Parts: sequence; C-alpha cells; structure tokens
Amino acid sequence: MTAITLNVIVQGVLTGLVYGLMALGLSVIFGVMRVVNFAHGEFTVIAMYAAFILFEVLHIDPLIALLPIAAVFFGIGYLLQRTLITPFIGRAEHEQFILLVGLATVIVNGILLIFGPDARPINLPYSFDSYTVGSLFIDKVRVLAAIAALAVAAALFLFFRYTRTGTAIRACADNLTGAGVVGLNVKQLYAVTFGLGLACVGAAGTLMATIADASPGLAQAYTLLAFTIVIVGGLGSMVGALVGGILIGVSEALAGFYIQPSMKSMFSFALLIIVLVLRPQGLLGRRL
Amino acid sequence: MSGLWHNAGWHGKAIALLLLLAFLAAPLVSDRYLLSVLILVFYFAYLGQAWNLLMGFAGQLSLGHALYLGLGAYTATALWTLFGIGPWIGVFIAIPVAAAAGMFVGWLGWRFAIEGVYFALLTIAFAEFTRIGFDHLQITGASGGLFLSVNGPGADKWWNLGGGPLLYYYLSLILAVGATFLVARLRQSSLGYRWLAVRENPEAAQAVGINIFRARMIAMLISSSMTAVGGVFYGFYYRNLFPSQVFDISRSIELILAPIIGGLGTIFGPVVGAIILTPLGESLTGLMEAFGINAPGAKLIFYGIVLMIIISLRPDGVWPWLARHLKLDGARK
Amino acid sequence: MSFDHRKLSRRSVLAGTAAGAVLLGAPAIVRAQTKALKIAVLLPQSGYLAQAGQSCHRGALVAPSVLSDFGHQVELIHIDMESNPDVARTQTERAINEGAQCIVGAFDSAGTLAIAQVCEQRQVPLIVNIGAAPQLTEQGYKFLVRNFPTGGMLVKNGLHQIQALIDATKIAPKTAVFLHANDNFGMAQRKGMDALFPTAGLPFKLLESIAYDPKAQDLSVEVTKIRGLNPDLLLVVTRAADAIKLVRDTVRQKFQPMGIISPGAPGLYDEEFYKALGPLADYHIDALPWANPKSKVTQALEAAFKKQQPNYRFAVECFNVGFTFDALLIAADAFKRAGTATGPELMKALMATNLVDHTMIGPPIKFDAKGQNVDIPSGCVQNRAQTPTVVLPAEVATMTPVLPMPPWQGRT
Amino acid sequence: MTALLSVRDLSKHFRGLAAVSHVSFDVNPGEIFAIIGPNGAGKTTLFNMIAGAMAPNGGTITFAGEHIEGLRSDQVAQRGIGRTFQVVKPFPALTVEDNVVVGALMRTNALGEARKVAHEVLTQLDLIGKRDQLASSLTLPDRKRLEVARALATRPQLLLLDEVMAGLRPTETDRIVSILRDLNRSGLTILLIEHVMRAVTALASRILVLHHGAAIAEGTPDDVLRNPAVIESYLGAEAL
Amino acid sequence: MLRVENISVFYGDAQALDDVSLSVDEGAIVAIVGANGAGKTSLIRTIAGMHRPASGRILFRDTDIAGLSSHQVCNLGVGQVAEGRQIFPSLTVSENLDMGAMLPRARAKREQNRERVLAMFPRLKERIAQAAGTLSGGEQQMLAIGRCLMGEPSLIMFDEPSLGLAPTIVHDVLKTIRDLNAAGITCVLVEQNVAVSLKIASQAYVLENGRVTLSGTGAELLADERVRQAYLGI
Repeated sequence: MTAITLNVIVQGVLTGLVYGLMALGLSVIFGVMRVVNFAHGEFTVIAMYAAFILFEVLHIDPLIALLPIAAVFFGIGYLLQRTLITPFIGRAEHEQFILLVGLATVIVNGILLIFGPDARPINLPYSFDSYTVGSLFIDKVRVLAAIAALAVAAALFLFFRYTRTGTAIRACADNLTGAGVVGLNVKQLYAVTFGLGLACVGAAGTLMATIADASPGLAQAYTLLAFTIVIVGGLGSMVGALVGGILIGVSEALAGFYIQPSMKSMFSFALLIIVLVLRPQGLLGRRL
Repeated sequence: MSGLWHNAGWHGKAIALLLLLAFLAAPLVSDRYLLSVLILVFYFAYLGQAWNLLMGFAGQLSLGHALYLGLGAYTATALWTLFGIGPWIGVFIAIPVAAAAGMFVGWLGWRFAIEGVYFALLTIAFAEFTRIGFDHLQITGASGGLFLSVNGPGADKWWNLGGGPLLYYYLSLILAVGATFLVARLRQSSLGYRWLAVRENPEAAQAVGINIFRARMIAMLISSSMTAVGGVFYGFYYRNLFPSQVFDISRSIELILAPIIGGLGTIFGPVVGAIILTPLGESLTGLMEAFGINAPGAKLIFYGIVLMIIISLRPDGVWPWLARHLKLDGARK
Repeated sequence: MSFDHRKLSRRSVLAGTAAGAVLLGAPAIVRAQTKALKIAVLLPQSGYLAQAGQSCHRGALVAPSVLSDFGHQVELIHIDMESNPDVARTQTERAINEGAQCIVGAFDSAGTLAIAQVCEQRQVPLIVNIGAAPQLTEQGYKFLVRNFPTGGMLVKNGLHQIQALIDATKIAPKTAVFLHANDNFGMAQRKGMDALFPTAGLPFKLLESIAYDPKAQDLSVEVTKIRGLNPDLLLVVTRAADAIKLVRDTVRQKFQPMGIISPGAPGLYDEEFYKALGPLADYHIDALPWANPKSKVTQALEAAFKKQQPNYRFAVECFNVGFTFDALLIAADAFKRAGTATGPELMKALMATNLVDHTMIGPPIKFDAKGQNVDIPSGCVQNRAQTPTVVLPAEVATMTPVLPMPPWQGRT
Repeated sequence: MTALLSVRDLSKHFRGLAAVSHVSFDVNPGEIFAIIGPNGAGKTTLFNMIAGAMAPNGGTITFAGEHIEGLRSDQVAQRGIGRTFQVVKPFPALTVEDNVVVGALMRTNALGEARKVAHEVLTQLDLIGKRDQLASSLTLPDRKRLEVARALATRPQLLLLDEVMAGLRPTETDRIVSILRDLNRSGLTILLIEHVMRAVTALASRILVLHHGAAIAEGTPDDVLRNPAVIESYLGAEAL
Repeated sequence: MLRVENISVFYGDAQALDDVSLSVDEGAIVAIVGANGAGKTSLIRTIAGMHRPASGRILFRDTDIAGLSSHQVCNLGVGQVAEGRQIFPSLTVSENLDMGAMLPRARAKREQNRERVLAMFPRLKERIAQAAGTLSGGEQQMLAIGRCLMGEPSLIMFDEPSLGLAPTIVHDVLKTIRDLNAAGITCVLVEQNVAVSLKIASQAYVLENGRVTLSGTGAELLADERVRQAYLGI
C-alpha cells in the first residue's frame, strides 16, 4: 500500500469518527424511542453556530466549548421531547416525518435569517497545523476532533453501561411494557434519551465546526449522512454508529481517491443499499 | 368512482361539480399569476395521488419518489432533444423506464422484507444514487443540465407540449382530475381492497389469499408510472433539468406533503392538501411583501410552523375533518 | 394568447376562488403609467444559493439611486425566488401582474429558465445578470438577453489571462490540475476547458480534471489526490465554502503549488474566504470579469454602495453587485431609448444596446442575435491584503501580479 | 376414506426449543377435529405451520393430496384452507363488510359478487347489522366472529379456528357452536383449537391433545377427557 | 386495601372493561378468572396505571389512583408480575433486579431487598451476570417476581404466572405466591388455570367480556356449577 493511500485511509477514519458521533445521536434516539429524527443535520448545524459564537465572542476553543454546548443541547433535547415529540411517540412514521421536516425547515431558515448565508469559520490558532508521520500528513484538527469524538462516545457508553439511569433507558428500549410494569418513569427517561441524543449532536456539531464552516446549507447533507451511517452500522447500535462512520469515511475517501471524487457519495449510497438488502439490521445491529 | 359518486350526498355532489366547473372556467376570469399557482396546485395534487397510492393504500413509505419523477422527466426530454421524439410518444417510454426502477426498488425491498423506515431509507438511497449517476451521465449533459429549446422545429406545437399556460393549465387539471378518478376507481376495485388489507394487516391479508408482495409491486408499478408522467410534465413545463434539482430529496419531500396534510389513504386528501399548501406558500410571500418585510427565510419558517401545527392537530389530515364538518359522506374514502 | 384585456384584479379573483386563498392579502398594485421603468429583480435570497443571491440583492438595493444620478428612473420589485424554480415561475407571473415591465435575474440557471418561460409568453424582457450555462441563449428565447459570459467564454478568457499572467510574472509552470465542482456551473466550465485547453497553446500540461461533489462535506481526499499528482498550478472552479476547504487542506497537507488560479468562479474572492483564511487567502488569482475601477459608473456605484451597505466591502462584492447593477442599467438604458415599456419595443431597444459606460471591464455592451453579450473580457484579480485587487490587464490594474505565490509557511 | 389434511411427523423449534415435535394426525373430510392443550403447548405453532405462516423444520403436511408444507400462507389459502387468528387481526380501518369482502375477493375479482358473498356470510354469523361499523369499533366477541366470517368468505374446504370461542358468554358460545355445526353439515371440514371444553365436546368428533409440543392423546372426546394424563396436563394436577 | 369502582376502559373504539368493580382486602389472595380476552390483563394494567379508565375510580388505601401514571402507582406499593413476564431480555439478571428498585420508595432498601430476593431464588444468584433473555421460562418467572419484590410492594398483581410453564414449576410459582402472602403481601392472581387459582384464593371474581359476572369466595366459585361448566368443561 502506498503511503498516499494510507494517508487517505487515515483521513477517512478520522473524519468518519466525527461523523460517527453525529450519527450516534440519531441511533440512540431511534434505538430507544423508535423516533427517526429527520431534523438531525439541522441540530448539528445549530451546534456549529453555537461553537462559532462561543469562539468569536468568548474565544473558547471548540474542544472546550464542547461541554457547555452538549449540556445546553441536552436541555434543548429534554424540553423538545417533553413538549413537541411526546405526542408523536408510537405514531406513524410519516407523521413524525412531517413534524420533524417542519422543524428542520424552521431551523434552517431561522439560521439563514439570523446569521445570513455566509459560511462561518472558526479560525483556531492550529487550524492549519498538521502532524507529519513518515510521509503522511495528518491534520491536527481532525486528530483532536476524532479523539474528542471517541471520548464523548466512550462517556456515553459508560453512562449506558454503568449508571442506573442508563440501564433504565436500555430497559425501555428492550421492553417498553416491562418498563411500565416495574414503574420506570418512561416519559422522563425518553426525555433524557432525546437529551442525550441531542447532546451527542451538540458535541459532534461543535467538533464538526473545527473541520467544516458553519452554514445553513449543510443541514440536509448531514441528515442524510447520519442516516447512511447508522443504517450501515446498525440503527440502534452504539458501536455500530462509530463503525459505520469510519466505514463510510474510509470508503468515501478511497472511492474519491481511486475513482472520482464527485462520485464518492454514490458509494456510500451503494453501501447503504447493499447493507439494507443483505443485513437490514446493519452490520452491528440487532433485528429491530 | 361511481360508487363514490352514489355515496356522496347531494351537497357533496354539488360541491364537487361546482369546484370542477370553477376550475374549468378559471382561465376565463383569472389572471396568469393565479393560473400558474393553480398549475402547481394540480401538479402537486397529481403527484400526491401517485404517492398516496403507494403509501396511503398499500402502506409503504417512499421518500424517494424524486427518482421516478426525474427518470420520467429525463427520459422524455432526452428523447425529444436528442432524437426529436415528441413527448406524447416519449411518455410511453418514460413510464416503463420509471416503472422498471420502481419495480426494482420494490423487489429489492420487499423480497428482502425491508419495511417501514428501512424501506423509506432504501428509496432515498436509490434516488440519491441516481442523482449522482445523472450528474455524470454525459449524454444528458451531466451536472450541466438538459435544456429544451423553445424554437426548434415543432417546439411550439401543442403536440410537442410547447405552448402557453392554457395548455399546461388544462393538462395539469386533466392529470389531477384523471388521477383522482383513477385512484377512486382503483380504491373501489378488488385491487384497492387488497391494498387496504395489506396496509391494515399484512399477515391477515396473506391469510385470505392475498399475495402481499404482488399487491405492493402493483401499487409501486402504478405509483411510479404516474409519477413518471408528472416528471414528463415537469420537464416540458420548465424546459430544463438538472440532476441536483429533479432528483433531490427535497423534491421527494415536497411531493408527499400534500397527501399527508390532506389526508393519507383518502381519495381527496392529496387534492385538498395541494389546495392548502401551494397557495399557503404563495400567500405567505404576498403577506410579507404587503408588510414590506424582506427577510429571506421568514416565509419558510412560517411554512414549517404551519406544517408542524397541522400534523399535530390533524394527524389524519385535513380532508377527513373537513368532510365530517361539511357532512359529506365517504369521509374515510 | 394574451390575457390582458380581460384580467381582473388579483384580489377579486382570489376572493372568488375556493382555492383556500383567504390569506392572500398583498395589496393589488395599481398599474399607473409613470416615467419609471418597473423592474422585478428575482434572486435566490434563501435556499442553497442564498449567499450569492443576497450579494446580488445588495447590488439591486443600491441601484435606483445611482441610476437616478445618471438620469434613469427605475422602480424595483425585489423577489426572493428561494432557489426554487416553482417559486421563480409563479413570482414572475405575479411581478408582471403587478406591473413589472422587465425582469432581472436570477443567478441560477434553473431559476432563470423558469422565468424565461414566463417572459417569453408574456413578452416581457428578461435580462440575465449572472448565469453561465451556454444553453440559456441557445434555446431560442426571444425575450432574453444575457450580459454575462458563458462557461466557454469564461474559460477562454480565463486561459488568455493565465497566459498573460505567465508572461507578466515570467514563471514557467509545466503541469496543472483542474478541479471543479460537479454542478451546472462547474460542468459548464469543465466543458469549456475540455474544448479549449488543447488548442489554447498554454506552456503547461493538464494532468487531470477532477470533479468533486458540491454536496460532499470534505475536500481532503481531493487535495491528497492533487498532492499525489504534484502539479505546478492548480486551476479551480469552486463555490465559496469549498474554496476555503480546498486551501485549508492544501496548507495542512503542505502542498505548495506556484499558484491557485480560477478561470472565473466564485469562491476565491468571497468575504467568507478572507474571514476563514486570513493571510492564507492572499495571492490566489481569479481570472474573471471584474468591475472596472476606472469607470465613472463603477466609481459612482462604489460610493453609493459604501454609503448604503457599510457592512459589506464593494471590492469583494463588485462581481455580483456589478453584474446585477449593469443588468439594471441595461434595462434603464433601453427604456430611455425605446421611450416605452411595452415588451416588444423594449426588447427591440435592448437588442440595439450599445452601452459605453457601465461597471464591468470591457467594451460597450452589445448583444448578438441570440441576446448574448459576446464581448465580456476577464481581468485578473489577485487577493492582496485580503482584498481582491485587479492585476491584469495592465490598463486597469492597480497592482502587478505576484507569482509564484509566497509559501504558506510564515503567513499565519 | 383418504384424509383431507394429513400431518406427519411435524416439528418446529425456536432457538433449540421444541415448540412442536413429531406431531402426526389426519383430518377427514367433513369432520370437526379439535386440538386442545394448555397454553404454550404448541397449538398455535402447529396451526401456523399448517396455514403457511411458518415453515416447519421437519415433517410433511398434505392437503387434498398435495404437499403444502413450506408454501406461503396466501398460497395455502388459495388451496382452500381458511384460518382465524388467536389474537384477532381484523383490518381495523375497514368496515365489517369490507373486511369480509376482502376475503371473498380471493375467489372472484367482481366486487358485486364479493359483496353478495359477504352478505351471506355476515348474515350467517349474525353480523349483518354491524356491517357499516369500522372493525376497530367492534367488541372482542364480534371481532372473533368477524375473523370467522372473513375466513369463510374465502370459501375454504378446511377452516382452521384458533380459539374463536374464547371470551364469549355461554349463550354466544352456543350460537357459534350451532353455526359451526351448520357449516360442517354443509360440507365444511373444521380444525379447531379451543379451550372452551363445552364447545369442544359439543362439536368435535375427534380430539388431539398437545402437551409441550408433543401429542399425548388422540381420540373421541369421551376417551380423551377420561385420560388422566390429559386431565393432569390440561386442568392442572390440583384439579384432581 | 384496593377498591375498584365502576371502571370502564376503551382501546380506541372498542370497550375492554365495562363497569367493573371489585375489592381486595389487606392480606388476601384474590383470584380473577376468565377466558382469554375477557379483560383480565386490561384490568391489571388499568389498576397499574398503564391505561387510563374512561370512567370509574380506583382507590388504593383510600387514594384515587385512576389517572396516575404507572411509576406513580408503583411507587405507592402496587407491584405487578405481568403476563408474559416482561423481563428485559438483553439486560443481565442483576440489572433486571435493579430496574425493580428504581422507585423512590425502594431505593434506600435496594441492597437489603436484593439479598432477600437472591436468597429466595438461588437460581438467580447463579445467573446474576447472565442476560435475562437466556434464562429458562421458569427462571424468567422467578426473575419477574424477584424484580417486582425489589420495589417493596405491599400488593402484587400476578398476571398468568403459570403461563407456558411445566407443571412442576407451576407448583413452585404457586408456592411462592402463598409464601409471599404469608409474609404479608396482598396478592391479586389472574389465572387461566382456574381450578388452581380458585383453590388458593380467599376471594374471587369471574370476568366475562369485560364485566364481572360472578364473585364469591374461591371455594364457592369452585363449587359453582356455572364456573365448572364454562371453564372446566366438567
């Protein structure tokens, strides 16, 4: 393997991890509540703008801004679930779809109205740095973002695995009737879950802001990307989201490098179709 | 439709007749702006009927109907620009092309038991895949677009769909009314009953001898064919096509709004939805201008809010509610 | 057929229709014959082309006062076509109903052609401010003129400018890579490139043309690919956000070409490009039509722009603002000569345009039989101190070009 | 007399757990055959295999001389086996009449004829008065009858009934019993799973008892109900 | 202790319970018998707060709990061993038990109760780290009961606890119920196994089509000809 191919793969992995974190939020929300968040990319973009504002106004590095933004997004998700989404739990998919498409439209155009159409960059002092490893050039921001993404994902894993609230959320996903039987406060747990899903998105969006520039037009592409990743990885599977992110990151990178960059998303969609047909639960998912 | 007609009360009949007469006579009294809005209303009502057949009747959620729209549009316009084959012939080639794509998507999905959200995502994936494919298809101009001339030989003749708004007005009206009749007819056929059974409970449907795979495939066949015709209309009405426009997911989304808002699985839902949504967008534009607001995006914010409100308050759509209030029979139809 | 003789006011029609149009409350504007030409400016102020559309819109906002200083009376109707052809079409109909006698728009080809349908049928002239698809003037529209180069013209003029740059800076590039967005604008440029480069006689070899998906979120792989090819020059056709990603990844991957040159695409001179890249935004070159700093029209426009749009830099916006203004100027000029706003008369006057004083660099504006202005030369604009600066042709240049560009290192 | 339905050595296991193991029996034309057994004995699994809703892991099912194991349920239905579901599965958004019309459409594409069949069947099952109600608004006993009506409308040779009497009052049970007896007299063969012993003893000519997936007894109602193993498994040891 | 007064419950348009009343005394075992679909599970779930009755009152220790949500009802001490056991299959046995003690009333005594439950069901202790879905039916039933006990209930409603279990295990389960009752927990027992449940019940109700058609002591009903005929066929 040539060094340059290796370079392409490494880039794919690093970017894929951040995408994976974004997809993780989608996966958590669906895995527990069966709500497909069609406004996912829009929330990601809001987080990018939040990171931009914190950086411009208070000069906070996104790697630090991650925590407050994730916290605020948790709150937004919690409230959103309690108010807007709850009546739609268990309703038909197309009804959820219209609700969230409506929400997405409001968000995108709200951003356009407030911030205008120009892309908003975060100019970190190390924006242009890269590590040289042998003949490889690896961007510093991507490395940092990937590490942060892994850390956030790990924190989420630990939460679900080792805390009682996390276990209770898994219990709701496992057997909703059972959750009612033992008296779990399902509504509250759902709100926590939506909060956590959005916190993931908040963190991912903040990291994304170091890689790409915030602009309202990104949202739909991110929603599609997140969907592709979670389906490939396994909707509802946490590891699946990260693995799917890496897989999509690397396959797009390789296809872009060896075939034609403008065709690279075609390979993600082809991958998506193949996975849906051969293993609809996704590579690491259980049949839902 | 005959059953529907008989079931409708006298005022239901009266309303239907009056509406139809009003639409037929509209060009006599209305200005061109209103006509252009009505063309969009009928166009979306038509596409809504096509989509509703698959979703509302056969219960399968497709978020990738832009695929059939785009294939229909591209096939007919490419035949016209490249080979001089007119749209009235082209449409009969566009239909099988789009239908074949639809059957493939359906076959892949339902043979492998992909349903619900997963099927929806499969349809998105195919539409996006095709969009990028057409971005690279040199014969149709790739991402640079496909253009129809307005003054080539025969380009201005009605049989080549060249002409003014009247042609397109009546064409879209015929499409919308025809689709409504067709859907009503299908609903009252054995096929329609089978679709509803499959939608309501696939397992029970199978137990009364319905081949659910075949029933869904037929729904897909008709739905994608109808959508392809809409695509031909679109291609000739706008006279230019870009993959990034016609295959885009936002096309798929905009064509499903009317049937859902109007009432899924009902015959008049897609029509009512289109009558609400398109003028809603237009009137928001008008209102903002009247108040002297130039805030790009504000209109769509309101539009999004209205969508959320309607789906929260009338999850079954506006038409069943409306029909109850107007005391029209067949509210569920 | 014409509907004018039996047209009712929009409001009464709507009231009489069951189309759920109760909300439609825009005041019916009385069609009074004034001395001002009524122009509808349709631009994508929201949607995916919002960035360029709003920039053009600022040009339209400044225009009336400047035009009035030159003795032209125009009244503008500003319409957001939402990057959506459906909206473009219905809103054009509405604008004409409200008395628009001429349309200017619409940056994007799909929207422009949707408008062209209506203009053709209603015999209202459409002046394309920006829109590079060659087909716009090839489809036989009789009520359409375009004061903007086609993709092919842009490339042709761009390649000339590159030759001029090589001559002026005495660099000797041997290889180049062409990178373009795979959208309708990028494809128009690509076709021009494929057709013209082989015969342009440039001293370097084109190693590869790489298309990227404008919806893709990342250009690092594309840059890695380019680094592998190691060209001396990088020729790019981008949109603003992509240009930023491109330069960022080029710097990170420590790839140092002699120059990054665009044969006429937006991106390298947008405000967001400067904001994102700072000193790294400097020395990139765009070969494209540009505002002529020595024209009195440009100077007047600039002065008015500075006053009215203090948050924006004219130097950065002058491409979108200038072309939009010139389109309006062309309309006003034709109106003055025609003495009437009737469509066919106005169109006749438009076709006879011979406008010496205008914003953009170039000879008097004229249209060929297809309605295309075939003589819109490009200049070379180099980013200097994060300001686009004309460096070629010499007669309008305010600085001399610098190539090869200084290395990335030490710029941040 | 050759059997109408002949089940041989039929087995089904889920993740190693034998739900049905090596069950064999024959249903003769014109008889009413009952399968009883405690909850979880494998009756519904057995039913689902016969009706084509599940593929068996081993064994054969022969209907009217033709092997039907492994066929899809719509193919089985087409061959003349109608069924009901233990957990009722009506088409909730359709009217009672339309539910039955869907069944009748298996034998005809003509809607008018299907409606006629639906009318007959609905009259037979005493549902004709509720024909315009939505199926979702019916009470459970009515839904159970609706299931029978829908299955009957397909004009089956063999009718599989999965606990249609459950939840009915004794008078309603008697009504169904007499309806089923009439149907049987007119030539319909019936295979039923039932808990309501009063109905089973009144109807069945023969009974098969399943326990933990295996057949533990087969014979006339009298024989079977006197069998101590049956009483123990079915009514519970402490009932004795 | 628990009084259900004239409740009616609808699912969509269909009525599941029609004017049902019953009462459960402190320390009793009350049996509710009836065929599939008679409304037994609906009754249990309505009491547990998982469905809202359209009308009627449910008094638990003289507070009206109709309209409270299930976690509030549970927290008052109304436990439930649901039909089909309703354990969390992908969670471990230990996590399943923990989920029973998420209620505020049970948190403090979590460890104590855990010890008690594991002592009561040693099989669960052996499998404490195993995913609950891998347990046998009988073990799952033990887990469901154990999980319920973790919530410190003073009343437990058992919904078909013997369903799908081998006779010997049914025996164990019934013995457990008696033991729990002896330890002071009031029990409501819903069973298809009519003979058995009537035998251990102090009071019993027969539910048909969403209505209470008969009630009396267990022994009375066991002797009642109508019950024998309808449910035992003898």
